[in-house]
Amino acid sequence: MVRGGLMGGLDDLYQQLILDHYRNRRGRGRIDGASASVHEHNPVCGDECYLDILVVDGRIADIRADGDGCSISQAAASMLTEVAKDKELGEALDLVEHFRLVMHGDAEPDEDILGDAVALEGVAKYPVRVKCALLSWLALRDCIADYRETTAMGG
Amino acid sequence: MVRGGLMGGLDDLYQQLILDHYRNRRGRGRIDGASASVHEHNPVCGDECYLDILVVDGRIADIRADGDGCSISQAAASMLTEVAKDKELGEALDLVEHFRLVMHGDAEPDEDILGDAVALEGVAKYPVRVKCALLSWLALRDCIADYRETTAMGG
Amino acid sequence: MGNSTHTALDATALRAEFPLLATPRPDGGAVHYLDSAATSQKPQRVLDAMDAYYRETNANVHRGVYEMAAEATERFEAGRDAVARLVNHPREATVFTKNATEAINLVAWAWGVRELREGDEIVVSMMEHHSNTVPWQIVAGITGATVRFCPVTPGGEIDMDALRGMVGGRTRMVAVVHVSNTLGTINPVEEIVAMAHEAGALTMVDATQSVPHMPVDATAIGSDFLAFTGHKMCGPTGIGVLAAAPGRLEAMEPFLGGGEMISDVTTEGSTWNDIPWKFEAGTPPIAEAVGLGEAVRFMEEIGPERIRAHEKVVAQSMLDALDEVPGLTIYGPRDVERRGASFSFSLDGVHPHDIGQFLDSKGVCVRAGHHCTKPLLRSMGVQSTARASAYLYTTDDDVIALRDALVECREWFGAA
Amino acid sequence: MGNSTHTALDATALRAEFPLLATPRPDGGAVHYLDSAATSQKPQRVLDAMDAYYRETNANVHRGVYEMAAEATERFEAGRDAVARLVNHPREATVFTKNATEAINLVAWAWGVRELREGDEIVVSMMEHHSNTVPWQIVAGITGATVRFCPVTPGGEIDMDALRGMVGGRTRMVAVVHVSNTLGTINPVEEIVAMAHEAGALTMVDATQSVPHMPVDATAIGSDFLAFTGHKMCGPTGIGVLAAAPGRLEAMEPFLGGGEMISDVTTEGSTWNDIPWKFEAGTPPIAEAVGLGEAVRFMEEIGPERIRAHEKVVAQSMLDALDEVPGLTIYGPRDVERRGASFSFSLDGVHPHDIGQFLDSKGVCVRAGHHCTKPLLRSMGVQSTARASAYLYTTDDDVIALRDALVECREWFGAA
Ligand SMILES: Cc1ncc(COP(=O)(O)O)c(C=O)c1O
Ligand SMILES: Cc1ncc(COP(=O)(O)O)c(C=O)c1O
Repeated sequence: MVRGGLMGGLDDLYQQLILDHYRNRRGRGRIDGASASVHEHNPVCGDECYLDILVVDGRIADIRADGDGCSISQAAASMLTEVAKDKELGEALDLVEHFRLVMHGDAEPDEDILGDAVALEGVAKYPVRVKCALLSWLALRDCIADYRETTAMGG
Repeated sequence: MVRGGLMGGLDDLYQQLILDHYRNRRGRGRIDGASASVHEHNPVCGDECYLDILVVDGRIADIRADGDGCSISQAAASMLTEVAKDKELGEALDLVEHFRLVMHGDAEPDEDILGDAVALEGVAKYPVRVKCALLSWLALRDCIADYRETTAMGG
Repeated sequence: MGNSTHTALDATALRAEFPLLATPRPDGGAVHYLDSAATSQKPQRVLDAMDAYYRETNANVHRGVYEMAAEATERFEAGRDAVARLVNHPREATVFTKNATEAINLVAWAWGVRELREGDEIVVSMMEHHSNTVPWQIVAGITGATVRFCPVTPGGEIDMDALRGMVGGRTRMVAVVHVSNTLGTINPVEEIVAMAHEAGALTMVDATQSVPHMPVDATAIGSDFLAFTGHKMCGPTGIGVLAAAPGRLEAMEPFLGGGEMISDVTTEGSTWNDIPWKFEAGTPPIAEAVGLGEAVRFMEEIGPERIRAHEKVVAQSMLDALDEVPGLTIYGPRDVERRGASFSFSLDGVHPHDIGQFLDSKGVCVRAGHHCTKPLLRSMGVQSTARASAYLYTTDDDVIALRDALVECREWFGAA
Repeated sequence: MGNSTHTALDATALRAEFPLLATPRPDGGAVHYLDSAATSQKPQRVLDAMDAYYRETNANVHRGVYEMAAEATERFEAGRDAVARLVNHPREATVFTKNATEAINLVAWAWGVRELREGDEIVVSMMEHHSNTVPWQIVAGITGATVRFCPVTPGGEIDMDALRGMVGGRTRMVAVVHVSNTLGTINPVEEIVAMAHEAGALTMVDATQSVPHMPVDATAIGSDFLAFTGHKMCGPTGIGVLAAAPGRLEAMEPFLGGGEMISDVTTEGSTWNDIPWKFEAGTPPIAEAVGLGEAVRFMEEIGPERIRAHEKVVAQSMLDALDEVPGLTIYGPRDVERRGASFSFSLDGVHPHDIGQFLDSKGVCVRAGHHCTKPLLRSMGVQSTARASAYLYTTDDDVIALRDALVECREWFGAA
């Protein structure tokens, strides 16, 4: 559609759940002695994301995200920390991949998998904002890859 | 005018006098022991012009042009050798300048000055062909400049 | 439309000539396009001129003897005449590129790669667009030269004392923006050019944000190189301009090689065409030059002074309107004599992306991000800003819509 | 219009879609446009697509959060998808430039200036367009490398034995044209690419004259770089394409620096965006990409195989017709399987300029000159030729008009 402004209206993009996560961020901060950490940024707006995970017995025992960004990126990070916590690393990667496909319009969102992050569904229609939503999620993917590489090398 | 093909018809550009000079070139060839010589080319079509002058007592005692080219460039060279012969160098430069102005549409052609070359008037309407008509004439200008420079240096 | 500088420009009437602005949004509201610093809208006559070129006389230029090719060449070169006239510059030293960025890179590569040495310095300001920063960094990387950044004052102006301290015997190039796309600041480019020339350095003025908005006299500025872009001045995408000192251009070895820019090509080597064509390799942006020529005629009919006068009025309205929005911080000068009509701002508690998105739902188009000035934003301690930028078609309506939407936005995101 | 390769293309019907061809000349005659090797005519739908872009959703791409900017980005990137699909190439390795010439220069400068050393050799064929010769000469001049020219046989083909003798351990780049704009020759580029790769050299295929006229599979050709241009394939001026091997593009340092191509810019240095954007500095040719995308869809609906089949028929008609003109010499291959539909020729006793001018008076547009292939013409011992070149809209009418005008021309200039 051309020149219609926000397609489904503001409420479609900014669902209440999103604004709620934005105003009350869960899982914010850093982890002392994290198993792996990454720092990513969105070249479009300069937004940054620090992501730390603590891995215990192959599970994400703790996960925290820090950095500034727009409501979408902050809410996405907040939702991620909730839904990824306690997942096995493989499960977490599947989760990220599912979310990525949803954001690119290549999969229907599954609430059982995504939890609150299902509310981000409307973002898929806004290509520029997709990067915001994905920033922390792809950071988790990179973080797990880093972790696996380090532990593989370490022994 | 757009897409009209030749504006005044072929005859306007290719006057009989032009075709006559083209088919029967005057002053063609080189001069042994020329006072000055230049070699110019038209980058658009690759046409070349060799121009030689023999200067005696400040006058162009002989002038010859060689090289291949289209009817316009050949006729222009042929006409040039006729009209420039026996001219004083300063006069010859004035002649070239008048022809140049005519070709660029900046002066009305004066038959007393140009001789047969007045028939080239119609070329002014064809920017690409102006270069063809000017090739040998500007060569004469450069030739005279070279001559003056060499004689000034030589003594 | 008269050309008197006494009558103010009637922006509301002008909008009728811009199809995108004249067409209401599906919900019936007007389009409040406040992103002209990114790209301007195009008047119908510019689109018509390009269309007519393609429909009537489309042919490759410079080499054709047939009438249509000669006519194409004439329309193309008339575009150059228009652009050269607008900035009071010799036409033969007015080179068409694909955008302002290529114009700057042309100099960085053609001159810089061949001339710069280790120890040489290129001075740029901290408020340069990436297009006037990164080419110099790249060429410095190849040659071993150094790029130095002159700081910007808290008021958003080039720190002239610092600049005087930086420009010296090692300086080979001083590259500055005429009007900042992020802050709106108008820089004293004549003074900077004189300072650089005194030190024996060359100068590049990025006039991308000045030429569309005010009278710019390239000869009076006197820089070695001056760059701008077609799509920000009512013209099409795909064309930019490098206005160079003629002698400088004659002396420079070419940049891109190919058709059109040669005099002769042999297996032993090649010789070059006259300027400006020596720097225009390959088929040029023909329809684009035709369109840009028409854009210039449009600007000339209005008059660059009147455009500037109008934008000063709009800038003052913007300042007043933005001041009414609680929690809003404007970056850059507040004096409309020292700035253009581009305003970057922050809104407490609302991220620029969210501002941009919310405003869009109200029909207000603004940009959110770093505006290709990351070093500047970092030096100001922000990651991104929202930016509203005006042009000759901007009305009070647009300014009021912006203000109202910003007030609502703040409430909506719960920042109030 | 069907896409079956069984039905021949109906060029007469297609002409109706090209406004310039559909409008008769003032004297009532048809326009016999036989200069498509210089630039093609444009179907109305391509002009409409660009117009719609400017009227509906003109905004700068990639950075805008507002809807119109997102839509602009989508239409722009859809142009890239179309182009990539046409030549069967990954979209992320399909870079937009301003023309084919810039695409080749991009590689010459970005790769060549950084990688070439004294003693290194670049091998080109003698039939290259200046755009695939001069960039290499320029970069050789900067780096001390050498450009070697592979001869062309009297039949107008690359001398493959000579090429095998030239490509060896010192060869860093082999640059060849797919279809010659002057001779029409189709070169065995797959074989040449394989030969170069075996020697460890990179390859540049200039596909400017093949992509518009026949199916071209960049992946099957397998060259490191392949260049072509929009305005010769029913698209607008101001846009070209570099289709590169993705890994090659990833590994290469950038060329033009500026907006869009960066990931981060700091005063200490910069990092680069992902491909293809890493090589697209500044505002890209947005409307032009939209127009080129539409041109590709137009070509796809007809089908590149059918275009090629049609041009083979036209080429045979051209050969037959030109053979009927006394004193006419055709350059290049006579077998339509080995050539495209561009014909260079000489007419005894009439200079190409005069041919071009005379033919124009009969409504026949041909080119006269060196066609940006001076080394080739010099090697053939001629200074210039006339050239008639066909495209998908060329009809038998055009060919007959050409023949008749040539016969008359010869008489008129008294060469008969
Ligand atoms: C074979 C060939 N290569 C390259 C080019 C250059 O194309 P452009 O002028 O669009 O850069 C041309 C056309 O002029 C050509 O025919
Ligand atoms: C100050 C300034 N310089 C340079 C540019 C680059 O212009 P373009 O993208 O047309 O090359 C821009 C616009 O983006 C700009 O605002």
